Amino acid sequence: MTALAAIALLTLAAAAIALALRDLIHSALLLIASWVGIAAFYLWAGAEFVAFAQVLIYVGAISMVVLFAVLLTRPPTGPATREPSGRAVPGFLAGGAVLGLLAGAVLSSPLPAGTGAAPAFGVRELGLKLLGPHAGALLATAALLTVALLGAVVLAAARGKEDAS
Amino acid sequence: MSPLQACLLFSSALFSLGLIAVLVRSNAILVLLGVELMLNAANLNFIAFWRYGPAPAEGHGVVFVVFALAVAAAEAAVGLALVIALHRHQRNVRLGEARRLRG
Amino acid sequence: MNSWPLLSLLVLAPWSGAVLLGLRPGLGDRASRWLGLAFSLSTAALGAVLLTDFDPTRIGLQFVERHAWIRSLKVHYHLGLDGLSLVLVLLTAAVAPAAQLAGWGRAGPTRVPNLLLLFLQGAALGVFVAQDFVLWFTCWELSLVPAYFLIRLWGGPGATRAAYQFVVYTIGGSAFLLAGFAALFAVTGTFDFAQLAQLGRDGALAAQLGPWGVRVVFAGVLLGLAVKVPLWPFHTWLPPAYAAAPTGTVMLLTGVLSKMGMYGFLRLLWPLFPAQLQAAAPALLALAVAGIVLGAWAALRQEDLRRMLAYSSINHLGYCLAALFAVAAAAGGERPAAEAATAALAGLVLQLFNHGVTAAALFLCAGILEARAGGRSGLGDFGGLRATAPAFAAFAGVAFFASLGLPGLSGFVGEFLVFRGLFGLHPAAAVLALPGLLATAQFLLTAWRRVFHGPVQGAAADFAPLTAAEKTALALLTGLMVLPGVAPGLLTSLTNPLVTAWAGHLTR
Amino acid sequence: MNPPAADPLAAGLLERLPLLARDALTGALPEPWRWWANSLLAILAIIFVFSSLFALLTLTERKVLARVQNRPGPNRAGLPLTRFRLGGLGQPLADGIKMLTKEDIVPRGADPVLHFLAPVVLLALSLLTFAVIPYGRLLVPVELEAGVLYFFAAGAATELALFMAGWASRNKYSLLAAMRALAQLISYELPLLLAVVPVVLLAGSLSTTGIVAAQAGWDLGFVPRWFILTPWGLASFLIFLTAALAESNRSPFDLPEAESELIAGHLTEYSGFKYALFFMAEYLGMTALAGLGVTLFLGGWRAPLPFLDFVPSYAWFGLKLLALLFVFIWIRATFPRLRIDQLTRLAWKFLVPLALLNLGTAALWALTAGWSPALQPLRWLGAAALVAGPFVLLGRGLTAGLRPRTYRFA
Amino acid sequence: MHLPVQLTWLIPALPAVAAAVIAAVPARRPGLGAGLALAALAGSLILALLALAGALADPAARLIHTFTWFDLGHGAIRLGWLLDPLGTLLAVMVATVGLLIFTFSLGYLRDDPRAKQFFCFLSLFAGAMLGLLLANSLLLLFLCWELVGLASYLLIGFWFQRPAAARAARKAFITTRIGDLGLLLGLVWLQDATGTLLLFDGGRGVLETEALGALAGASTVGGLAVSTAIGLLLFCGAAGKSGQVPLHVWLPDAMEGPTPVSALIHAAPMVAAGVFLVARVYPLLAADLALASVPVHALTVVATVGAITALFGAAVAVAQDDIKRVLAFSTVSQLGYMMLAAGTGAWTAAIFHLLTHACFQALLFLSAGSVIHATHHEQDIRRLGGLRRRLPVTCATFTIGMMALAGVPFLFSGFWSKEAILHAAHGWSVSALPFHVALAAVALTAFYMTRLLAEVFAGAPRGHGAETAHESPAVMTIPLVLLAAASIGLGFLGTPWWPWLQSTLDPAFQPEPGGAGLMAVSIALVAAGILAGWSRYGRLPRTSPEAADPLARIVPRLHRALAARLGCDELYAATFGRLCTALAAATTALDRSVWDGCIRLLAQLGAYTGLVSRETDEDVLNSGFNAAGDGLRAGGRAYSRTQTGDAHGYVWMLAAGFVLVTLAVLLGGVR
Repeated sequence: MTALAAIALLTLAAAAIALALRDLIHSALLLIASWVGIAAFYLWAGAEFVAFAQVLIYVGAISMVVLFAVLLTRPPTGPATREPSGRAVPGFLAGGAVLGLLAGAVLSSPLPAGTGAAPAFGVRELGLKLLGPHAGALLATAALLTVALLGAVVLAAARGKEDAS
Repeated sequence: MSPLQACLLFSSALFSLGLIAVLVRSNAILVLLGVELMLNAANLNFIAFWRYGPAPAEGHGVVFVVFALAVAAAEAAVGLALVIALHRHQRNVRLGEARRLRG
Repeated sequence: MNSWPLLSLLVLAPWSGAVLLGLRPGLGDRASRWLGLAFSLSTAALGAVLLTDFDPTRIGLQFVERHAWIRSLKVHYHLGLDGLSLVLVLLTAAVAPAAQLAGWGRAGPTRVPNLLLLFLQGAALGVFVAQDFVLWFTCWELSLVPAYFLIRLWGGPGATRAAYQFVVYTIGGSAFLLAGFAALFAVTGTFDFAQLAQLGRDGALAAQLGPWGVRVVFAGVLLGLAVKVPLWPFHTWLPPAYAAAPTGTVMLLTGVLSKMGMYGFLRLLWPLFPAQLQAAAPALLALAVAGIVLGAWAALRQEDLRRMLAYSSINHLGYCLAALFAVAAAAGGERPAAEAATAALAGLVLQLFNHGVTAAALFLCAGILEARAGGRSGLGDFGGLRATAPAFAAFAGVAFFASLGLPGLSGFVGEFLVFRGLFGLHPAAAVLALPGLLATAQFLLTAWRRVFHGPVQGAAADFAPLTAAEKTALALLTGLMVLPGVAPGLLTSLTNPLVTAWAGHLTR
Repeated sequence: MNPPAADPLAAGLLERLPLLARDALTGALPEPWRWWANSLLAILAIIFVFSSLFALLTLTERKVLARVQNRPGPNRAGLPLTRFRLGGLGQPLADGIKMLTKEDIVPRGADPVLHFLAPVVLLALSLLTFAVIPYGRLLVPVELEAGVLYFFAAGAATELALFMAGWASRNKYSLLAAMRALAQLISYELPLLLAVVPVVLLAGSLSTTGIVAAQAGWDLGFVPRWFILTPWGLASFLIFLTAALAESNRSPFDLPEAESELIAGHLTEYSGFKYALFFMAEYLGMTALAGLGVTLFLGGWRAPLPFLDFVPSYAWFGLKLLALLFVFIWIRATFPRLRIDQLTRLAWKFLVPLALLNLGTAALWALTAGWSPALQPLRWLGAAALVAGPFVLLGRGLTAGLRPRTYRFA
Repeated sequence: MHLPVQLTWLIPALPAVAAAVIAAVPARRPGLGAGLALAALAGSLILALLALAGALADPAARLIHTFTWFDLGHGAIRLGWLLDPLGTLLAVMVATVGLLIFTFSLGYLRDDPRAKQFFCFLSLFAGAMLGLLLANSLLLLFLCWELVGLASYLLIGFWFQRPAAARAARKAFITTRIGDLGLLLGLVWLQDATGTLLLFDGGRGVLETEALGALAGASTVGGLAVSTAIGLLLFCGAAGKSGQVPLHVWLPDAMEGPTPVSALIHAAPMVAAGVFLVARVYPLLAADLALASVPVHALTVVATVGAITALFGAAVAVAQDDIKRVLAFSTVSQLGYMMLAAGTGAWTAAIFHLLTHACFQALLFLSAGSVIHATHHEQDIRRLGGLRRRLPVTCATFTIGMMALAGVPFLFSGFWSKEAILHAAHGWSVSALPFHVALAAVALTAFYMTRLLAEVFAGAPRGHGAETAHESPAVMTIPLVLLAAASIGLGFLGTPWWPWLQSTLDPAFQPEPGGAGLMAVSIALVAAGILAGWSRYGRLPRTSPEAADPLARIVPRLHRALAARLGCDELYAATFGRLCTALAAATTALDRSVWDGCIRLLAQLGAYTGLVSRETDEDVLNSGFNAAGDGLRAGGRAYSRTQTGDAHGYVWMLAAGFVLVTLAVLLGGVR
């Protein structure tokens, strides 16, 4: 339980600071750190494959994309000047309301007391599951990924004259 | 406070942080990252329920998370491509100014 | 052999021919002619097969095919054949090829007309063998569609109006027919003729429909059929339609379609509403006799050969109607001469076949005349044709005298039996019908004299010799006029048991 | 270093020597603490062995390059403060001292946190990858079910460190170099993974020990069942080799730090100890990849011939590792540097499709495993053809446009 | 050697088949057709003779052979053949006379291209006639009866190019058809009453006592006995065919056909059919004699009609100028005689007269034919004359024929048969009128025959044809000579002293005593007639074609009336003709106005309802739908305003929505 608390604390802290920071790169990197925290949680929960997959996908790939995006969209002049957006208060209000609601729901609802034992669901079982009942979904996801890849390239690719930047 | 409840609290906190990020920040990339956070919170829930849920051997949670990861990756890629396209279009990525898709 | 669905084949062969012709727009004239003929001959072939397997002594339906068609409405694809249907099928088998051959001489497109003729033939066959009302009525209406187009597109002068009146008039009539049977279905829950006939015979129909209900339904069905035959007052569509229709079509119209009306009376009206028919029979008999007499007299007055022949058709069909109504009227009457009723009915069936062939032959001759006179078929347009075209005159002569009812030819036996029956059941009607016979002789011989006798004049001068197709068609029909005349046994043997049964159980 | 489950071969004394030593040191501690102590010992052992290997490696590389270029290579630095040159054996020590004593310059505009953090993260991640490689029958640091996946997960994070280095030095050129390095790394990560998948397919498990177990036994009495000795295995090994070179920015693919291009690429702003760390991390990465290559393709700690079993397993592993490293250096000595577009074209147009086809061949190989012995030669020939064919065709595709250059002297 | 009754059908079949073959054979050689026809008729003559021998062997026996034509109901329609003296005798007569006429027409039509067709029709006629004579069933009789009518139509209209011939043929057929309808009705009635149409069927036949009794017993409309009514209907057919008064109009016009046809049809066989029918069904006609209460007996009607026709025929013949018309009307009057004889009970005398009449009338017609042939188709006696020297043989045969017809006593057959008839008429109990009429007719016949003889052969030739006339070839004169011999010889068959013929025909025949006085009266009348005729036309022969007829000078108006055949044709045309056209006009008018009118009315109704429904559609339904459409569009626009384009706004709404929903679920306690 203490490990869980540590992981939770670290991840939440990283996420919270990331939101507060001005510098995009730093907030991005901190968010990547929070993703690593989540991977740690998965490890703690015993889902090794998912943890390594999370690291491989988020820290390996998505972080790169995010950082590239941040670089590509930096304004020509220095760091972005920040004008206070009027939305801070309602944002926090809504976030707080949702948090309170969820927490209330979690605490009040009778959740099933799980056995707590480490479930025997390793890579082999996952492999069988994926290629068994969920083979269709797997293929669909493969197709989705390819299409997303191509779509992203097309969207982001500079088209002719108007990509002035 | 069972471990499951702890995990759920952790994920709801993460979820609301993501939501706040989306609502507060004006930069499109951070909004996207906020969404990414909310997605991860959801995955977190799945693994929690898998771990402490009634039938861990089934592994539905894990399978779902695997697929969710893949989809999230695709979503992130397309989202950021959109942001780049948006940037090319309006020189900055302040979401507030991207109002062209009006009713 | 009877394991094969013969009746379905019978009906579908011409239709498949029509579809085949339809699918090949590029087909040349020669090919479509031969195809058309081949498919219409299919009926003759199948007819022969039916004839060999047909057992006249069995009264009920033979070669029965019954499959569920529309389950919700308890409608069955029910085909069956008895003596009467077989005779009419043979009639179609004879007239249809002749109708196809009639179109060979004519210029202009032949693919579509042949297609429509085949379609018409199929529909007619459908009517004769269908034993379920929905199937029967479909074929009944389907026969109108090709007829309309044939008249409308390839008809002579005034074709449009004639075709329009012909179709609307007939469809108007059959609308009542349909309404009637819809009511019947609503009450009895079945469309099958045999079951309806059973209900009709033991009065269940009248009970279920209520006294007025059954009369209204009877009137509706009667009107639908009367228009088709046609019964006298409803005949005004016939002369213009027959005058305007192209040769092949009018042969089928008069040869087969009018028989469908009569068949309707025998298959639908009489078995289903014996009591009502008997009640209305005297009035109907009067109409029938009027049809005979007035039909003949009107023919006397006609200048145009086709109109004259049209009225002669009405006259001849008048005999059939008179015979039927006489038998129906006498059903309960005090002179239940079963023998007379049998004679009348046998005469009726024979008359149907004979008139079909004779009328077809006559219209074929009219068509041949028209083809050589540039479309004109007035009696004044010809003269002395016997000199310039003796062969044609001979064929036409046989047709004219058969229609006249000369013994030795088919017309006489039918008429004699009808008169025999009519006199036995209703002497007054027979006597009243006599002038009709005389008038028939008059107008036919006048027409014959004006066209064939006298000095050679008008279009008779340069009369082209008969083409091979026309010769075969005429020979076929002439054969069918002489054969039944000399040996009526061929036909009566088929229907005699059936007719005796009808007469027997009716006038008991 | 928990020993594998009841290993059928009652290991020989030499085999169990390292474990005996470890138990000697930590035997007395109570359970929870003993596990921590054992882990700590394992980590220290790995760091000591491989950092010393790094030092040797720097030397051997310069020696081998020299010999290849027909020159002696560093032979001046020997034992410190003595005249014994020992053929340059002291060179690494000298370099090390140089690196440590040099001034560590941090550019003014740089982002101090990231600037410092970059090498640390890179080194940490490289070290992480060593946890999974089975050095001997009993010497497996961490027994993970998804060992190979862990290895690549850790490897993937190195790109992040590179980015940090590039970005933190606030220098246009280093950022550009970082970008190009990232492009190269990302392009070659795909073939690397795809090359490994057939092995996992045939071995039937993601854990490294499982893979080594799958390569047990000998064919025809003396030919070991290593994966490299199968047609698809050879193809996968070659792809793995190329991708590994690219991943560790070595030789033909060392564009990012190529002197003639962008000075030291993303390392221009680093000096002194941080530069040493980068340098060390690079070499460790190379060694880790080589170790994985040995495990996957060369039968890990298995002896090549049956009668050589008496030799301890970790010895075989060491020999194969050194052999592979020598191949790395040898390739660096011979192949010219590739341009960025040739590099990416090689990755995307040659390696990736080839790897995919190879995956197919491997699958077929797995399917036809059950054929009767009479058909085995046909199976081998078929697989060989399926491998050779694409190699030649795709290869011709690569060199399609190139014509021998004609130099015209002015 | 007798002909078995089963083979009877051969007699009529031979000529009929010959007719078919001739029609089928292509017209390569005209002679072939004629030869075939002659051979066939000769064959059937021989068979007829054999049959006659068989019948004569046992006159009382009814040799019948019946066969089923087709089965109807439980029974069947059966036809049959009958060999009895009456039928076979007449068959022989028809065959012989037919043969002679065939040979005559060989010469007569040698140069006519359509001779083949002529012989085809002739043999068809012969076949039908023979069939009619030998039929045992009235239905078969009627069949042949109609075919005979067809043959006569074809023969009369042989030269169909001439409109007069075509019209005459049609008239002949229609008039006989009217009679046939009566016959048909009679047949139908008979079948209905007795169930069969067979004459003799082993007791069940129509003419057998059992059926006759039933028929006589039943009475029908007007109190008439059923047998009388049927008898009269059958007599209608006979009257039509034999040209009795009301239906005689077609006979004179039938002269339009070639002369052999006139001979064949009007001299002997065809017209005789009517008399034969009366003779055949005599028992039926006589069935009602026994009944007292019956208003009229069939035979009375027959007799009166016969008498009237005889007188009428003779009177009109006197004033005719066409050689063939005179002979036609003489035939009509002779037929009247036969009917009169039958009517007065002596049907055997009628048959005897029929036989003799067949010979001399055929002779007269053929002689006339030879005259016409010789004078190149000149038929008007006013332009003939003086042919005595030019056509010696024809003149001789014509004179013999005239003598026989007039009834010159003793030598000529006409006298004996006419004597028998007068004798029967005299003995008739019902009324003496027929007897007196007969006597008058005898005188008149003698008068107009002498007139004809004188006009044609005496005096000088008055026309071009007459001048250039020359004797006909042998093939035509030989039959004339044969017929002349027959006209003389045949008389002796039935003389009062040796009535062989009558007794063979009717076994129950008893000769009437005391005919001598009657014979003297008739001889006197004949002599008077001849003398009167010779005095008017013989002594001072006509000088020029236009010269007025001596009789016209005496009784001009009567002569003109008689010349115009007492206006029968005009009367019929005026009455029936106009009635028919009027009726036809009425029906077509009825059709066009009444029935078409109803249809047009319905069509109008349809159009009107169409109009009404279009109007209601236009302003009631459509407007409603349009309003609904507008409402929807407004709602749509209102909703679209919520889409502000601000992404944050959307997320905020999402969050708010989520909160509300979860609160509702939690607080609502929905499980």
